[in-house]
Amino acid sequence: MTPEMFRYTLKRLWLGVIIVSLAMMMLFAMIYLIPGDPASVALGPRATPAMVEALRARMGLDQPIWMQFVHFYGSALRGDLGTEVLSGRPVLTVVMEQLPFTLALIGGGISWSVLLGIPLGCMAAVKRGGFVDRVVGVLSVAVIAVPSFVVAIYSLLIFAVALEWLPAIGAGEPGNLSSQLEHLILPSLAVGIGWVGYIARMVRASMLETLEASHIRTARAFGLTDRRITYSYALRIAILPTVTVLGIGIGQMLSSAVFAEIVFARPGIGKLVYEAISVRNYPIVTGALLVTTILFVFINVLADVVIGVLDSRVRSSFN
Amino acid sequence: MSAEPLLSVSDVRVRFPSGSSLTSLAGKPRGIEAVSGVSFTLGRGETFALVGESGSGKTTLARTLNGLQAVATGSIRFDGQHLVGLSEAQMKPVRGRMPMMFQDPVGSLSPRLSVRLLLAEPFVIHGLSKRDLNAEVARLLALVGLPRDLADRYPHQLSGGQARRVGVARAIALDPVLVLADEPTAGLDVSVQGEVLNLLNDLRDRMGLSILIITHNLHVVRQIADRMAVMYLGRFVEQGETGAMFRAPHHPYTAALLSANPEPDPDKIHNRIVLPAEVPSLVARPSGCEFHTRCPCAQPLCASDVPPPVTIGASRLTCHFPLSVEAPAASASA
Amino acid sequence: MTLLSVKDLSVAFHTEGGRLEALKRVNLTVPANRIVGVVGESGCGKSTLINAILGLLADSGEVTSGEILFEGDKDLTRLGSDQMRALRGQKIATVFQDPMGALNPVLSVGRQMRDIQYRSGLSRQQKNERSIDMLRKVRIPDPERRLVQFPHEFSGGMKQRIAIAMALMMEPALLIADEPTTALDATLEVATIELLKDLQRDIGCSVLFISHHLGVIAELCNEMVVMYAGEVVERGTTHEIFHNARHPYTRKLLACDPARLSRREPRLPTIAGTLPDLRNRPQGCIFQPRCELADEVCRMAPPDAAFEGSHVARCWHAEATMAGVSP
Amino acid sequence: MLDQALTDFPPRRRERLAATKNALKRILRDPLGAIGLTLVVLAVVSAVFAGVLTNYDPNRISPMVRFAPASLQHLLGTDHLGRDLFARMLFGGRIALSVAVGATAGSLIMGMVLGLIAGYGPRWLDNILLLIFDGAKSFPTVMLALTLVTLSGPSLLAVVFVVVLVSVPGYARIIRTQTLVMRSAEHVIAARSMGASTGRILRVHILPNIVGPILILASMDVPSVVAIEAGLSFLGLGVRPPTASWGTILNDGFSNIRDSYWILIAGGLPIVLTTLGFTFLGETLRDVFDVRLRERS
Repeated sequence: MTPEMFRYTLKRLWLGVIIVSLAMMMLFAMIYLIPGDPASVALGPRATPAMVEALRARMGLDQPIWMQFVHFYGSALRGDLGTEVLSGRPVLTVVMEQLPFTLALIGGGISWSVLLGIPLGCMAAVKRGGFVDRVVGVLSVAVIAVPSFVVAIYSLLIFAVALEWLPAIGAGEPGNLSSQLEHLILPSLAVGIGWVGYIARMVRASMLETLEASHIRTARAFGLTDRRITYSYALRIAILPTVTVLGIGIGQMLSSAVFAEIVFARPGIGKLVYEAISVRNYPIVTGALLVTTILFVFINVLADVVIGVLDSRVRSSFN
Repeated sequence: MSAEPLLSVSDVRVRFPSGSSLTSLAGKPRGIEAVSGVSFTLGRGETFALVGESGSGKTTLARTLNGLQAVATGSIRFDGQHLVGLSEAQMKPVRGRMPMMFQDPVGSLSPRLSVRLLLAEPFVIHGLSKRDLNAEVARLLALVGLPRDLADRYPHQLSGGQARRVGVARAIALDPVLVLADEPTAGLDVSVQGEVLNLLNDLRDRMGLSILIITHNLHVVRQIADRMAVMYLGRFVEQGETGAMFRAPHHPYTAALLSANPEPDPDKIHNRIVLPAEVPSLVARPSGCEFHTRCPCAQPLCASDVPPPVTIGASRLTCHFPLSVEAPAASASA
Repeated sequence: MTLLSVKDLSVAFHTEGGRLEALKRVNLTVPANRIVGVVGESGCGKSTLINAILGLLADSGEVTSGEILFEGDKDLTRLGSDQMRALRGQKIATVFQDPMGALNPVLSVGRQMRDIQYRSGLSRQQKNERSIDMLRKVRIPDPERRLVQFPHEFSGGMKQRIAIAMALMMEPALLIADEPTTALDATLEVATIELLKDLQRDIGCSVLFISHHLGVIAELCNEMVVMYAGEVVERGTTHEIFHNARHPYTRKLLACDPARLSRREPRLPTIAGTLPDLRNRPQGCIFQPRCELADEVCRMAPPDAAFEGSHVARCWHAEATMAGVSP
Repeated sequence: MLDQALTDFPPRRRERLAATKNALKRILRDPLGAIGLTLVVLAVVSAVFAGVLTNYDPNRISPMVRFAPASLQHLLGTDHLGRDLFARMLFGGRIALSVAVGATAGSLIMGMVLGLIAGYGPRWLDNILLLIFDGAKSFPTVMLALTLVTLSGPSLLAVVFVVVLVSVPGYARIIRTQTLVMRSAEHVIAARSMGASTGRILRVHILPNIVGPILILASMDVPSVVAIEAGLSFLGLGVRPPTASWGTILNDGFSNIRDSYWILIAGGLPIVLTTLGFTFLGETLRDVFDVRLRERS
């Protein structure tokens, strides 16, 4: 790693830390501002005022706001996101148990979108106006438009319930990889299919733009082969926006994953939170939000670092 | 020409902040000096040209005069009024009398406004919309020699020359006394360039305008400017009367610029002063005479001491070893 | 010996507004070891001419007639894309106008210089050495270190010199330079011209130099071609054209250049009228709507009138202009 | 002052009309545009005239006709409570579209104000706003929505609030970038040099040049708002039952997935058609109006 790259990475990480703190501040402000008291939410409508008061004191809600914030921030920094109301287990442990399932689901979604999206986009751009281009053009718009949970429900209906090709619920037997993969196909497709379209379009558009650039004309004028021009001169630039967008995409796939987990009854953060909501297990909900937010921010940092490796202009223009 | 010059600029400096926002928050006003101690005067009805390589601070200086760029130190006096430190509101009437013309003929016109609205804009901005704007627009179009039906076109429907004329018309809408013309012929073909320059000359003769023109085309300077200044790294290295400077440049940089001007005559024998290396960065200005890194006549003294101002004839310059009248570069001028 | 000869070349584009004749019956020759300038105002077809020679016309463009003979026997308009590609970079190299965009921004300069030597069969090490030699030739200081840097780390003038180094690396027979100095400051412009002159002498290639700057053409070129609205209106040696222009457009163009005025003039000369619409060319002589000498005969297509040497002007009144007022 | 200028030069109405007609023609020429426009019109009309198009009360329970398949009586069949699904679908469209329009318009206006401030205001304010945008955008949308709805209790207002919260930073950032580009564009500097006030510069010289693309972008965001509303309602966190929403219909269908697939169709089909319609239309609008794309052809 060059010193320049190191400095850039460090700066980008630092910015990530600032953003996470800011997000925590906002989260805290929202909790505080929203009408509805966490303690009474947690206890439900039939709680007596005395019970609410007791829980408020236990959660520290009777302290002044700045104290609450310092407490909230300080314990989050120590990895203490509170304890689950029912079982008394630490929230972080509970969330972390579920995280791998969600990550696997998102990983599946990314694999679909990258493995299908990039080649399709390239093919469409290179043979502009051809058959592939037109089919990819319409299909990609269509899959972007339809919400992922609708895709999830319908794919469950068609492939699992009606045709019975693939399992409907669960994450597969523990330790049995092929069973787990089988269970992953439908949910990850539901999570990733919109992104297949999105990435295909994006690669196509930025590829077309890059192919018009004057340095590509220079490369042509030097007699480089079309293959080399397309794949090592143009795609290298055209891929850059895709990397950034994938970073953001992971955040949106996280949203889709929540639905996919609920629809396919898969373990994971989404299902955890959904179940927590129904029993008003409020620390789990905020804890999961915090963990996923941090995850999302640092994935974006990672995406930016990757961009920095691929494109030296970004490194030197940062700041 | 009245006793007091129309515009007098004295020791003006303009700084751009640089570095990250964090360091500027830390209270360290680092920055680069884009215009560095410039002084000159401009008389009524006079045309003054600024020349220099890109990045020498010409455009920044013009924008500063117009109040688009804050002055760090120095004073600007225009038509008996001090301009430094004026608020936007106080500056507004001044801007009506000292309009600017911009480099990009089409790009300097707001893309969603028709020519009619573009030409009416100066009146609307200056609270004169009670006038018969249609008549004003027609008058301006006639003044710059454009057909009336052009009023309903949009900038992207104009040719470069037409857009430039609209720019000129906008500049002279409020009967100004001084026009700041930043590269008014950039990007225009030579045949159109002549039209625009003739138009500016006409207006000067008819309306008694003063013109400050920025250009890198020295032949244009020779044709229309009365006096000129050569800028290098934000400073005036030499200023004087145009004819005299072309005949006998005294600063080696002026001489080099004049000689670096290919002439359309294949039989011409060039006595060229080729400048080595590239223009130094404003962040790391050279010591002493800032031109010494590229100067063909540099001596040890030039690297250590800042040259004092010198006056030779009508020219003022900053150089330790000014060229004599019989400089080799003199042959480069026609 | 003639290296390149363009004969009666016409190129048309299909646009929304109809067929646009961008080049019409263009004739020009580039002799071996000579520098030929192409001069003209915007819209005169200079870029189309280059793209036609390089076989890089846009999809909507088409050569409708004529031929482009290279090295005597190869007609570039008829070569297949593979044969054409074999020539590009090897026999015909190009330097484009925009130094900022000419190099790939995400690849190091060294990588790009190695890539264009892919047909040489040299080792990576040898390719790098050649690149360093070329960079030194175009006066890039410290070329060994510079090789691993990226384009954005160079100034505009340096980038243009790198582009020239790349173009000349394979010692092409023909260098096409498309306004390579237009985006540069005057001091850099003359330095680049001097450099081009030196390198041309060293390598012994021919150069087709496109510019709208008459001074640069006068200084650099042995022969020149004047284009107007897609036609070559006049061609000959630089000397003949600057001193003895036959075509009214050429004479007007020369007169317009303020550099040609020895005195300060109250009014600068201009050319009245505007460029014709190339979708709807005027009948006969292309310059006739703007020409003061135009008469009935100009409504018919003018001949290419030949004069001493290689001097040709496409005008009915070329003889008369000669007798007329001097520029 | 602009208004004054405009009254002095009334824009020729006939020309505007002709331009609109021309644009419409160009949208319809593209098959995708024609499909998109048809679907959008269909969605809007069916939501507005829901009461006219069906005689059924969407919430009336008829235990006698539970799980009835599609028939002339019940165009889309009935659900587990015997409610007419066609009626529920039509009334669900009202919820979906009003949330979509309301939330999008709200986010657009807020995003525009914040973006203009960030782009044209002082640099320190820009830096602070940028950090806030980044902070707000760093929450995964659905997780944030779940948290907020948990705290405030399920309601339509909460859904709108979530949508505004997650989409404002996006709009604001785009407007900021465009404003920054415009700010240093020569025509804006020219306007400043003439003495134009900041308000006039923003109104006359900047906003008109960025508002078009942003509106198109917003029309392409309508599908995701529809998705958020339907999604939260599906989870029982948006519209409270028994109110009909496409999401609650889907939920009813999902609970009875092995008994009757038609409930899923009544809930899913309108979502698919509406989102496709808006996306196709937005795409075509962009192709028709994006000056950059047009210049290239």
